[in-house]
Amino acid sequence: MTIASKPAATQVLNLVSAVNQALDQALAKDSRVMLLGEDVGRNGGVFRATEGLWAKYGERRVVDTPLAEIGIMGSAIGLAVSGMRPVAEIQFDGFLPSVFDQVVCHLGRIRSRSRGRLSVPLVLRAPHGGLIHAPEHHSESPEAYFCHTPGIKVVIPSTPYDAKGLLLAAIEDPDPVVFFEPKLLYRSAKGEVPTGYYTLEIGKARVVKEGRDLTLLTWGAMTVTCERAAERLEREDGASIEIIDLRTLTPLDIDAVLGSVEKTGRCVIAHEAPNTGSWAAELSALIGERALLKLLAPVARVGGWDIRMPLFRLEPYYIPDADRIVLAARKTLNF
Amino acid sequence: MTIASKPAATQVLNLVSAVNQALDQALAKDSRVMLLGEDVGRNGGVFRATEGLWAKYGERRVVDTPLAEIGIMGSAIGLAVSGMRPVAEIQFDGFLPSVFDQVVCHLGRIRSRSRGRLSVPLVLRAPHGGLIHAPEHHSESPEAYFCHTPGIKVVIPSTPYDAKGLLLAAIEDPDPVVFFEPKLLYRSAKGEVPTGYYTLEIGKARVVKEGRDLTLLTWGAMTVTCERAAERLEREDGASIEIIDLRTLTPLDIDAVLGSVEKTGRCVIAHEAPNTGSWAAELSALIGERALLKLLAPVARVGGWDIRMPLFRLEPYYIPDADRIVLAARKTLNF
Amino acid sequence: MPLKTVASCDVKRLEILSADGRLDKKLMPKVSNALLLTMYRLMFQIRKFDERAVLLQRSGRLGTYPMITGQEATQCVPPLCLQPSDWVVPTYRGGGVYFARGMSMRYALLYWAGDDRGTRFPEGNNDMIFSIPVGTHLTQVAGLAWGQAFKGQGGVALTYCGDGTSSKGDLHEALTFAGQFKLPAIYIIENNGWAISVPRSRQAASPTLAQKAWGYGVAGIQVDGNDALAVYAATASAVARARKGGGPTLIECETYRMGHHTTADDATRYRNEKDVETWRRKDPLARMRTFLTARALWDAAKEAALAEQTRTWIDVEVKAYEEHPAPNPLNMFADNYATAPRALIEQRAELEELLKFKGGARILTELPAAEGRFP
Amino acid sequence: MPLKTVASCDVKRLEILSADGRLDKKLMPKVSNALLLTMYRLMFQIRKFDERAVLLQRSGRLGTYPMITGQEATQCVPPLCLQPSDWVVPTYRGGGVYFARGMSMRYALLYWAGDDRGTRFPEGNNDMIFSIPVGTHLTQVAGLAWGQAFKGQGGVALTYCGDGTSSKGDLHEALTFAGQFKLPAIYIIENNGWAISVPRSRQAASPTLAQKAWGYGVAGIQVDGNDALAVYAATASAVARARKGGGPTLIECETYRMGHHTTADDATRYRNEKDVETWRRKDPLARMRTFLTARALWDAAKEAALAEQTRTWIDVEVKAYEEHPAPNPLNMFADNYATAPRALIEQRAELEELLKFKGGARILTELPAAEGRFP
Ligand SMILES: Cc1ncc(C[n+]2csc(CCOP(=O)(O)OP(=O)(O)O)c2C)c(N)n1
Ligand SMILES: Cc1ncc(C[n+]2csc(CCOP(=O)(O)OP(=O)(O)O)c2C)c(N)n1
Ligand SMILES: [Mg+2]
Ligand SMILES: [Mg+2]
Repeated sequence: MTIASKPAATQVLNLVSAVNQALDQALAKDSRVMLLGEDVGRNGGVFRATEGLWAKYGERRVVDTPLAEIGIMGSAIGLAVSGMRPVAEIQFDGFLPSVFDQVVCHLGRIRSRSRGRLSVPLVLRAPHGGLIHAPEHHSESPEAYFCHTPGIKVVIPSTPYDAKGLLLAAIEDPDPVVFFEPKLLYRSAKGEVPTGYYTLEIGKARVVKEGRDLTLLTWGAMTVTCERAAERLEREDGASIEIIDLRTLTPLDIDAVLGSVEKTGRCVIAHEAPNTGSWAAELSALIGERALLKLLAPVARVGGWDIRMPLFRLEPYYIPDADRIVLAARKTLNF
Repeated sequence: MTIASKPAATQVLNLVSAVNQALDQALAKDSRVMLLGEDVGRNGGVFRATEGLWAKYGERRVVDTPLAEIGIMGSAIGLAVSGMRPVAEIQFDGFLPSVFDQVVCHLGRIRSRSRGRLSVPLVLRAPHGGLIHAPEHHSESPEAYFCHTPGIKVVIPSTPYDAKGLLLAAIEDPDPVVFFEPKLLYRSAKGEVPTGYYTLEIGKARVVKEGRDLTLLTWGAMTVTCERAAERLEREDGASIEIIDLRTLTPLDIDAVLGSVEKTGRCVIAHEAPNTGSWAAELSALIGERALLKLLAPVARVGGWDIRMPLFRLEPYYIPDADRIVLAARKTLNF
Repeated sequence: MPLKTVASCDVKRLEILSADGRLDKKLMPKVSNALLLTMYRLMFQIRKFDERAVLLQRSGRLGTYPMITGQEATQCVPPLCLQPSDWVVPTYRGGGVYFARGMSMRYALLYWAGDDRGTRFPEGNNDMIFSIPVGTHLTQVAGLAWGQAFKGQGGVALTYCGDGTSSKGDLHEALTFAGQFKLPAIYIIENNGWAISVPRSRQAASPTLAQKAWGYGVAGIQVDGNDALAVYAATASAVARARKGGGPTLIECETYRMGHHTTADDATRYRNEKDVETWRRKDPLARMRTFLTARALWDAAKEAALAEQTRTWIDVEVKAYEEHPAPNPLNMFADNYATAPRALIEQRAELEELLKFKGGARILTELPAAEGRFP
Repeated sequence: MPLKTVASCDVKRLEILSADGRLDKKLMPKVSNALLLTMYRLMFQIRKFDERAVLLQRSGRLGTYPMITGQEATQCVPPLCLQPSDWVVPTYRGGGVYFARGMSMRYALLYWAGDDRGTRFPEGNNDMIFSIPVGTHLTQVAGLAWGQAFKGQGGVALTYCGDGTSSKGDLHEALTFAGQFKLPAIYIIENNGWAISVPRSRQAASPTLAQKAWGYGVAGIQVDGNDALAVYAATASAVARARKGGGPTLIECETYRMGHHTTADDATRYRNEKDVETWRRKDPLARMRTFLTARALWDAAKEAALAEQTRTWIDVEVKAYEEHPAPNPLNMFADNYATAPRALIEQRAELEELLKFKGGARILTELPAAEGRFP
């Protein structure tokens, strides 16, 4: 793990508090930083990610916007081009499609289109993933749409420590960063977090645990599911499992991916999105292209089904659980 | 090739005329069919795909809409739900992102969300791909975004015969079909087309030519580029090349793909989109999952670079040409 | 011709029954006593239902639920101007709309319990489920209305959106289409003062939302949304005009969200209890009761009987809701396409395999039969 | 309080210099003679440039090109109300806007020849390239204006969109933000009567587009867009108000697209030559010339001199444009990120390999040096 400067003092935070602290410290450090989105101000965000910041930094810098996502995204782009460092929030993953037009046509293109004269140093924050018993469109994992779009970076932490360090790095980044926050982990993921300001390098995967027999490649809340699956595989199957949490989806840490898969020869990719055309497809393709001769079994993908996600009562059967990962891993181990 | 009914009489048409004839015959056959879009009426479409239809069927059924893509897409969905068979045109591929919200949140979900009570039998037509010397956003290949979205079908013909038969099938289809028309081929692709009404089965690939040593897997205008590359590989390298034109991207004709690759053991996938996260990634992943032991070399992908496409003077260096395919095929043949 | 006026607009506001139950007789629409009583009954019942739903959620027997209280007139009355074959698309807060359309409320509960089987409307009704991404249905409703125009039988489409949602570009494109093609569409903006924590004043900086209509050549009016008679009069005349080919109407119903945004929200974080008090005095039910009582259509005994009948009805609905067995997970694969493609057949088999892995081979026979069409 | 008016609006139209060159003295803005002459010169030169660009395209020396003719006043005048540090974003038809901002027109030609090196504006200017997906810049301009507000130095952002584009939801969300946050933004709707083949009447069914402003609490006005003085007066007052924190303005400039949509279009397929004739009599240059001549600021000799000077200028620009060598294909990899990620380094190397495959090892040294920052 790369740490620009890791201060000594730490405290135990959950993921949403780590996000909150990152935003707080960014606002304190850089007067160009501002937050905008629906309910991010007085209400502190529907997940409380921006709690307290409106009172602390005022409504000029922590802005409750009208309910208009193109307005949020487009004006954030304009603000960034004009020299600010906006952090825009889209309230739920499922409402991101309304900003695709700005994302696909502009977000990652303005630097190149202007031949380097203009840039768009903004962060687009959005919760990610399912299993919080919320209505349709509140459990989506739309990362593949963003990863296919040139000119942007896509980050998704799964620990409080990574969340804070990567969010501060994203805000410092001279290019647009889409920052997904696994909402299942907002309160359940807890960990030691340095109290001071620090950044983690974007583009570096994290080895969650080392292993010899099979690589579980994953990101977001599925990291925790993979840990559960790995435990069981080690206990019941005596297999040694390596888990890689990508943390950054683009630019991809290809060295970490290939390093692990070349070592284990077996790989299962676990994620929440509809599997067809997902980011797992790209990973599988890359591994096939670059490590074919090291593969002892086909790279397996465990993802959501290629259907509309059912309402939340059946969500646990849509989003892969540890059982599904165990099943896929066993097939891969026994290939 | 599956033909519901192939009448004897044929004529030589180019691809845009085949599209025009399909629309004409659909309007004549089924009073629920209507066309809507920008400039599709009096002007006959900017590519002349709807030429003559406004005069023939009147402005109630061939509708020039306001310049508002969400309006076009959303009202087409409403029309389809209410029993019509709308064929909506988005004038260029590059303007499709503005309808992603409707596509991702609704188009493929309404049938399932309503538990089969409502359906959305519409066709979304859009030109596809590059190399026509047009401005930015006029040369895009956004199929990956659609293929990752459940509940819809994605079709892209590369011959006039396929264009007419598949478009008529799309209009008859009880589910939403995104119908891409390779704009480079609108006038350059010519071929025999039955004069009468016929449909081709959606979901079936076409073997453009058979071969033993390597499979070129492709779709859209790149099919023609692959033909050129294959010719050269056969001439200069003495290799026997098979070309598969997918024609339908989802649902995928997996049998055709695996059948060919299992035979040749070598595969190059050629397409125009930014390569990372493209539909080629899914194809490569599927081949790796299901035919690993038959592979004699890694599956190679030849696609656009992961950058904003440059303005048209440099487009030929962005979109793969026969040279790039030849290079990749040689590496694959010599692996 | 120097600086001249080229277009002018007055936006009107309609109020018929004042907060204290006084009637503006000149504006009173033609409504039978029976219909007046229906309005009151629907509003009464949906309020009680709303209260029970919140209790269910608070005791862990229901998922997150969006409260209706305060908005009963805006929700229950417009459907009374419609035929079953007219299209209706409310918002997620529109339980009162569905109820007035005849929905069996056990299904509303089932829906908010995260069960797809809750998406179920009366046979023969053209009801559509709301869109969770707010506003995305607005252009679809233009299409539904357009479909009605094609049928040529005088059908209309009526829909709602919130004050917050009125800021979405979707409304702009929907009204552009509706105005341009003179579609038989009625757009009701259910202005309840809030979009979660964001007040109405944080949306468009215009004094009314109704005035937006002018920009599209669409008829627009503001209505006291807590006044059932005004809501009725405005909707009925909009529907009548639409049926005759007179085109669309935008109706801003000014009402108030008396509760939290949903059970997951805490409105005390962002709003003043005093404002809520002000609006409590404008209650749509109270004024209707006063009015009906003055007309001798209502009395305490009738109120008590209705309360009793409502309790029983709610008990029945809650029981029916809770008696639904857990859905078969395989249901999710039904009805994604008219005919499921090969990939879904494979994936459904994979889910079967998973179910067996979890619950043993017998699990598939123990689950309720899978519902829906597959493949 | 029954049916009462709760909001009212009059939309004004501003005309100062009539089609036959007569002036409404009361409305004449304060403009120096020098500035009047600048307006005329800019309009004259851009028209000649436009004519040459079409000729270049017709002879295969330029790509598809969107014609400006008829819209010179709407395009060339508003920039004269601005500072270089104010943001300006025209449409793809906005060559006259860029020209009035000081753009070297060889780059405009280069751009329409499909060369990214044509995206080049004067150093120090806050000009942004138009958005090809029409309307998608409108919310961005709200952000640019917001950025100006943060800087607090009285800067503004000015942008254009077409009459067709006014139907896009983007305008709705942009004006909602601009009105809500009182942003120093000026939105000009360049209503030239057509969106390719679709007439203005096929967009919003409202008599004016200016009246949309009212729905957002934004100031709105319609202007004779062929009247340079009216365009100037309206823009100057909007800019002055914005600089003082008075918020945004929507200006509808009614003008006419005299040519085809672009060189790829054939307007005779869908419109009547008579309508074009009507508008020819409202030409923005002719009336300005009449006016200047009446004021003794202009005469035939000056006109001839300007024509000569313009010819020379265009020749120089065309020559400079055509002397650009073919760009190095490797340019496309520059400036996609501040620092190119590994994947782009690999891909650029692949493109180098391809170039060598095509042209031999020497090709890379024969190409002009790659431009831009990489990695
Ligand atoms: C496009 C979109 N953005 C954000 C949300 C999250 N959200 C749900 S309800 C709501 C407020 C809606 O306010 P309003 O339109 O006034 O309706 P109300 O809740 O008051 O009935 C928001 C922001 C959403 N559902 N859809
Ligand atoms: C979002 C989008 N849809 C469609 C197009 C294709 N298109 C290019 S110009 C144009 C007409 C624009 O009309 P208007 O806004 O009036 O501008 P004008 O060309 O008259 O200057 C259309 C439909 C586009 N560029 N962007
Ligand atoms: Mg509201
Ligand atoms: Mg126009």
